[in-house]
Amino acid sequence: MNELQLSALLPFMVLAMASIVLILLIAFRLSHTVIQVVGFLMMCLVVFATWYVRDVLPQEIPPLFIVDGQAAVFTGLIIFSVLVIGLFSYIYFEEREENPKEYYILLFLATLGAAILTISQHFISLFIGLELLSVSLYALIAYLRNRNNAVEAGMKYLVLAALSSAFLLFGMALIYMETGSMKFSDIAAQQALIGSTPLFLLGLGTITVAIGFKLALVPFHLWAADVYQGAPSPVTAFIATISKIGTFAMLLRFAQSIHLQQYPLAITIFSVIAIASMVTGNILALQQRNLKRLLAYSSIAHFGYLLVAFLPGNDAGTEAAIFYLTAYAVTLLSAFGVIILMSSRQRDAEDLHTYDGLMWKRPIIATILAISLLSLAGIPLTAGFLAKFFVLSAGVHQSVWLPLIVLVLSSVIGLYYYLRVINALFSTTVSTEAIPEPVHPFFYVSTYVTLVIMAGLICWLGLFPGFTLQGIRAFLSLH
Amino acid sequence: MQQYLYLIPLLPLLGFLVLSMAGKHLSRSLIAGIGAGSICASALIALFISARFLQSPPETGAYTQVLWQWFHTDKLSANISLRMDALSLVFICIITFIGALIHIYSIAFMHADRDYARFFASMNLFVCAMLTLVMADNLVLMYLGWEGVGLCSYLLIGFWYETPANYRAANKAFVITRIGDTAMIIGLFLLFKELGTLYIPDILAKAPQQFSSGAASVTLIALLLLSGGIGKSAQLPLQTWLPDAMAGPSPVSALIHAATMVTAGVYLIARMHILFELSPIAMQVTAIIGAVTLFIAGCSAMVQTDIKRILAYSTISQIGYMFLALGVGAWSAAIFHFFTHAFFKALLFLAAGAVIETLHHEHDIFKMGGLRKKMPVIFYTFTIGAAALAALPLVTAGFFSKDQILWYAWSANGGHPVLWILALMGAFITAFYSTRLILVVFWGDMKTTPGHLPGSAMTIPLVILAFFSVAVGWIEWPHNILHVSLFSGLVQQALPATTLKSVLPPEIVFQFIAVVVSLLGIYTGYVLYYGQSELLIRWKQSDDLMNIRHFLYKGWKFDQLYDTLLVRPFLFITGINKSDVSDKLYTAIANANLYLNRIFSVSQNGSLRWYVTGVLIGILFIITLQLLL
Amino acid sequence: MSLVFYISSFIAILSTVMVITRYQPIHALLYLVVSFLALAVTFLSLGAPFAAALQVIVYAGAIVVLFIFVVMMLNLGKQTAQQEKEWLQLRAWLGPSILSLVLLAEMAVLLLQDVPTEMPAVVVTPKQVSLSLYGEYIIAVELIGFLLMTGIVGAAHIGKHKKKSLHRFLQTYPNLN
Amino acid sequence: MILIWIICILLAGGILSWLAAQRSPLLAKWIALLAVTADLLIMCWLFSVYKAFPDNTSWYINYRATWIPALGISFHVAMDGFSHVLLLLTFFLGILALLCSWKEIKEKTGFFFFNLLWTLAGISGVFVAMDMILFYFCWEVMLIPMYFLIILWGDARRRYAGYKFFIFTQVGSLLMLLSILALYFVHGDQTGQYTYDYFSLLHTAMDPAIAKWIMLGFLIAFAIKLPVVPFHNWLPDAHGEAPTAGSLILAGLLLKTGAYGIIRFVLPLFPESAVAIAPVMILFGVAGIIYGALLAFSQTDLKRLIAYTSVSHMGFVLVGVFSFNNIAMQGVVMQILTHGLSTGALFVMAGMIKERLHTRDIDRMGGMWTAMPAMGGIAILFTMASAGLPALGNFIAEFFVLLGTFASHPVFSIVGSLGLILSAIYSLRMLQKVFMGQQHFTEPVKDISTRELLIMAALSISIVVLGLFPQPVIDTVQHLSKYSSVTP
Amino acid sequence: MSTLHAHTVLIVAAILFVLGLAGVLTRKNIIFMLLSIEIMLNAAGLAFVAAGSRWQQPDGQVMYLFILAMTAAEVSVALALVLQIQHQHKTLDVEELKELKD
Repeated sequence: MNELQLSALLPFMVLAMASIVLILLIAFRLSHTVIQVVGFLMMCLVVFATWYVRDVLPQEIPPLFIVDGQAAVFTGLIIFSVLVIGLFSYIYFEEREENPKEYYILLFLATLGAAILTISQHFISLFIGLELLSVSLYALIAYLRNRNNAVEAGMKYLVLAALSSAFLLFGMALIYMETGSMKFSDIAAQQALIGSTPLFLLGLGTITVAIGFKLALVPFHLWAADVYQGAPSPVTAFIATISKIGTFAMLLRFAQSIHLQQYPLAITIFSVIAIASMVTGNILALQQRNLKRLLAYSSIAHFGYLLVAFLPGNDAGTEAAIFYLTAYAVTLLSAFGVIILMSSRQRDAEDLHTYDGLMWKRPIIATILAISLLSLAGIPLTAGFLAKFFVLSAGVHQSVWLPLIVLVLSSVIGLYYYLRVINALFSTTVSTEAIPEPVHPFFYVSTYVTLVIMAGLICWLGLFPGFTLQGIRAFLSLH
Repeated sequence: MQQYLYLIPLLPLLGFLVLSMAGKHLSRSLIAGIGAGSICASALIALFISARFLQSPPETGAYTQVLWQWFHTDKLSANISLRMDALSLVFICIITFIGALIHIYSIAFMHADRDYARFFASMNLFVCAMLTLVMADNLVLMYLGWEGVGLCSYLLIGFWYETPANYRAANKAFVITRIGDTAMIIGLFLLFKELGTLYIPDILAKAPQQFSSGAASVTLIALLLLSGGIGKSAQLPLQTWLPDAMAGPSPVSALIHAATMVTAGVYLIARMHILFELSPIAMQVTAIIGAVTLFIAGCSAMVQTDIKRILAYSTISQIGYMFLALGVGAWSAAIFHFFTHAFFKALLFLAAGAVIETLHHEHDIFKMGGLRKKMPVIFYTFTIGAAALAALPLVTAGFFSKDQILWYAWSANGGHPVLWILALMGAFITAFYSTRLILVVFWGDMKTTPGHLPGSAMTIPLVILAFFSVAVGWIEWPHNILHVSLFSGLVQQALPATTLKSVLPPEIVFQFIAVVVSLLGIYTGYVLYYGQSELLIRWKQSDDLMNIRHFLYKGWKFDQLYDTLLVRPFLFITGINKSDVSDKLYTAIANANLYLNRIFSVSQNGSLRWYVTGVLIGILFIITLQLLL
Repeated sequence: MSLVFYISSFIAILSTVMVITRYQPIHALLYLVVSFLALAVTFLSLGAPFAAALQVIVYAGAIVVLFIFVVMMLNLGKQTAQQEKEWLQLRAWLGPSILSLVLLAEMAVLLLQDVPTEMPAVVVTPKQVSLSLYGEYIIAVELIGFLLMTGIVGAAHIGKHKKKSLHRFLQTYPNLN
Repeated sequence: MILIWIICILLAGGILSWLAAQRSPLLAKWIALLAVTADLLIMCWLFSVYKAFPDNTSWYINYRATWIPALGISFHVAMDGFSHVLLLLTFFLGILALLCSWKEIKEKTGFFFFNLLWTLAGISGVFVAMDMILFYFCWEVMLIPMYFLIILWGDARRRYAGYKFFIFTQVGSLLMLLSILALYFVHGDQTGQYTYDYFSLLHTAMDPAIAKWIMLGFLIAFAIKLPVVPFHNWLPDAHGEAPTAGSLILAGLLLKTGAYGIIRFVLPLFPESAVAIAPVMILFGVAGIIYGALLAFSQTDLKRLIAYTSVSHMGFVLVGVFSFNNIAMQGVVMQILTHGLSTGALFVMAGMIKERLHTRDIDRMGGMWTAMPAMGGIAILFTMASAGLPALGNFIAEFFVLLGTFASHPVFSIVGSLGLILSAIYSLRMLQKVFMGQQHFTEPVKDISTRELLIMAALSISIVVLGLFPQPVIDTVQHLSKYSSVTP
Repeated sequence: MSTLHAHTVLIVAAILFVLGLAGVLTRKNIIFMLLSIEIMLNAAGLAFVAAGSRWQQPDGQVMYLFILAMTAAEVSVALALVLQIQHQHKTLDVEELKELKD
């Protein structure tokens, strides 16, 4: 392994380092604040590393990894999200958990897993990344183990995740058995020779289960709402953004390298899943009064939309998907940021009543939430609209009409519940619930500022996506 | 002089604007001044201009004045421009002159009323609109006036809007006339489609080249225009609004529902005479409608007890005469009857109004009586009016005009014996109920004690009108008696002369019969209603006679007919669809979604084993799909 | 060689059936050990001695022992068995098992569609394994280290019980530990 | 450039007045009023400029800036006579909306005016946007503030109305978005130049089958906005529940964007398909005229009644547009303007009455004429206007439409003119129920104040002027004939 | 039964896999569910080993090793959770873990 390859892996090493460093810090009994700050710095370091190594891209580290532009984009996205989540975590855990430190280790390990997923081009690395992600998520979800349902949520996630990874492994084994290799490119080559055998397709099918589970696509979505609700809000944000981004990156690379879209079966399966997810997600959310569950359902629907961009399997689709994920991450993180700010020591601010008339109590926070909801609903001037717009255009260009029509109609259904939340925000009956006092002024303020920035980002993406788009294209050209 | 043409409609308009804007800040006398003054002024101007017109008729046959271009897009264009030819001249004079008299009369008549300003404002607006109608040089502008008078009649019928009967009558009048108007405007569309213009002289010029006589399209146009006229002039089958329209103040009935507006239909047909002449069918229809209407309305008039309703029905029947005349092609006769009728019917209404006022708003003639001594002026003027209505030979204007129509009903080219007979029966009936009216109201013994008598402001117009209702007849004599034809001479500048059948019995016979019939009618009335006639009492016993009477009293039950045919179904339909049926569909969709939501959220039951089952189902689905494909 | 495979895999399947049908956790675990050992033999028959060894050591050894440890610690004895007995009625397991059988059938159909390929009777020696393990897959090994670390940290954190700010369940039973 | 300023003035004014409201609500009102008035003045000035302009067919303001070049999205605004007239209407009604909510809005004043101005901004954006995506943006931007206007300051069932309004319009918008994209790709694949620019897309040759579907996307969006029966159900609720200013904007402007869209986009972009579908649309239009009128007659809620009358009137627009006749097209433009004025006036009046009687149920009104004579007079004027009385603008509109339609589809035109009768029936019913008869209510009501009189006077004068001097408008939009000249 | 075919092994693996799945589905005691999952993972491992030996590559066993490690990690966390559940809910019945639902 030459030093170019090594340097290409630099960001990931730093990421891995982060967790080690934190363990050491904990060993030296340093305070939450320190750990938070150090973690933050480490993440910044990762960003710098990514920036630093951008020239050596694309770089393949056979057989496991390939670090190319796409990977870089996804990793960047993941790191960005984890930065924000880490920031949010402070005030959240500071007031809830006597021992919030391991949290950061697990957080970074999970991030590492997700990052590995983005660069893996081999079943082994894929599997390890996924498991790194899942195993740390088991712990993260149940992290506030004494809170009502954390453990329940953790257990549910664990059983289902283990189950799905069993499916994943079985599928991989079948494909390996068929093609004699676990590296995507070789698999593709072998496929070209022997053609798509039932065994291979069966393998694909079973792998789909695992992917579907991680992306919470119908019919593997049932866990989503419960876990979202039970997990601590930052972790929920993590599941909603990073784990899904990583998984999707993996799916994307897998699909690209074995040309998944060439199999009509795959197309059919994914179209059906997409349609089912869009409809089910939106309909499930209709009368949901718990904000976290509502976001879970909406995320089910959103990944249905995302699959519509995935279906064409062309560059436009990839571009659209990446932009979509960016917009989605920004939006969702700001939404969860608001939830975290509003949460009290006893319980998360998940009941819709907590937000009644927030606009007249805390206009800024309410505006941020409103903006992110509008963005989720895909209303212009927000990132969400352009994201949906790109997805639609990708779909229209390949004229996959049925999913498109379903997308449109179901997102209209979706409007209803976003509007319900917005109505609550603007309702004239102001909720009596007291908003928790800021525990740690500095981090409170920084969280607040971050939120404002995020909201600004949403609008910026929604108005001038040009820059982002250029960036994405520039990176994608590196492969 | 013709450059002042625009003043004629403008002055009333100004009057309206001032009164409606500043009405509540003005003193009553000032309001009266403005209201009546504006009309009188425009009457004077009208007189001057028409005098000039009569001295030196313009070689085009009309004064025209273009005020401004209303609209103009590719072929369609219309100006706000006024045109006065002989026909309009007659109408203008009547409208302004009688209008002025009635305004003066109303100064006193309405004096006690709360909404003095509103009354005069509406009246002025009406005069303005009516003048626009008759002075318009294109059909769009005419339609403007046409609808304008409709609006004013609505406002004035419902003038005392607090009593339901009044505003119902107003609505009825507006809607029914609107039906006619819509037919008319469709006629306009068709006309434009065929001729590509709505400028009246052009139409009259182009029509003969464009249409062959009796062509379907021209017939259709003519009929549509006719139905417009029918609506406004309360002819069959749209006549039912006029009797109810008597809910308005008496001056209104006099001006709008007797003298001027209701004759707009006559004007329209006369104005469009060429189109009608091109379609014999339309002519016949007009004639038949006229004849039937005059008979039916006359019959109803015989049995009414409300003094104003009697007059209303008689108005319908007199306009029936005019339509008859138009239908048989006796243009000038029709216009002449309009001319005379305007005077004596206005007179009758005003007088009736005076009577009603004096008897504390008593409308039932059988509660009146014996007023001969009490109010001599009213009595004499009223009698003159009634005589004119009954066409008392030689001394009244009504005789001359009606006699012409009777003669032409047989003799004119479109004439027919049946029409003549109907007209003759109408004449008899008219004479009869006029007599009945006079006798019941002014003879016999007094049943209601009169209040204070009307002052000179009210009586003077009556006297003037009375004079005219006698005098105007003499400008047009039957040519076999005395060769005076000032009126037809004038009118025939605008309208063609009547063509007669080739072989005819001598005219004198018809005149004789007409005279006899009307005298007979008067006599019958005298027999039945002078004192207590046992014949009448005996009739009152027999049921079927009373049924017939009731049938006629109800105006041949037309209202009931329309109620069952149109009004009730309409109310039913709107009633059942009050909350928009199509809304159901969308609520259904919404509910379906909520229902689905309930079903789906059952799947979120929190049971881990169920979630695993979900995964299993998923993989099963995938593999099954693979097996199938 | 194949005979060994068939026998061992038969035993494995049999004992697995026993595992999922036992009421007593401990019995189930013992059957699990059996099944794992049988699988180890299967691995041998497939020419994977290294995997066989690991199977015995780690699976049958460490992991199952971990389970037994927990079972003992929570002394899941009678009442668990009782509860399972009550639970495992026909209606409880029939549906799921039918679904699973359908899945198995479909899988079998797909697997048998394939052209049968010989399994070469060659042994992949531990040497080869370790070479590739520490050659191309070295990074993977390191990552696995992180994975295990995750497990440890997670388990350590979640395993802890904190005394202060008692959970509401605990508050209802103050006499517990 | 100036067009962008016009929009920016509104946006900035909105924000300013929101901020100012913290200090003093009155200030906020004045700021808002100032902003809109400024725009109106600019527009009037432009109108004089425009009159001097040699030929009225061209786009005499046409500004283009790059926005998202990567996607061929540009910030392209342009104005021709049609847009100009509509902008004039927008700002005129905007001012009136401000005035009539002067007293009505008591709490959250700043936010109210913010929303009002942003709605106006969105609407004016719609009228000038010449880039499909920009158009779509504005199309959506005008919805959200309007939604807030409804759900915050509306009546009892405002939530329901809000949802209905928003969701209905969104269905259309998203379908339109699909169509825009399809058009974009069709055009791009042909010419290789991928752009959303209106003028480039105009020259897209399409296979009729595709064109039909793409057009349907646009058409549905605009049909829902117009609204066309059976997509009209959002309208009565939204109009009924919205605050007076909201109803005024909704009826006066938002509906017009639908008509504008059809004329500006559907006809030019898909001439053949539009011709192909014309009979159906005319049928819908006529159905709307009759259906709306029938429903209007049966309503007892004053504002719903008026709302249904606009359903009926918008039917004329649809008929006129799709009869492909120049006269009818002029009529449509007139209808757009005059309906905005007359119905707007009726809504304002309903609002005034509601302020006084605190009810919208016409069965609980009556005899208002005695209490407020001036109002009565004005009411008669505007009911007559909506009944299509000549000398008032609406007559010109309906006359043109029906006359123009008669040439091509006489039967539809005749059925449509039944609408004249029905309109008379429901208008009179409304007048009678509200103003005639005995007074039911006890509390003393005072006649309209100077401010209200000002609003009504402005509306009355303009409706009469439009009725007697429509020629300027007709000249201004003469060039639309080139869209309607394609004869079926 | 002289030679051994690939799909025979795979079928054995599939049988074990499905048995595990059935276990997860039918049992309500969390411990049993975990056991069943172990069985499934093990089945997958079997498939890998078989594949590896089919192609005479070490990769199969390598993967098996990794699966083993992952299982260990997972089981440790799982059992920690089991302890917590036992402490909080006083039972390991999954049917009792139903507080999170619509």
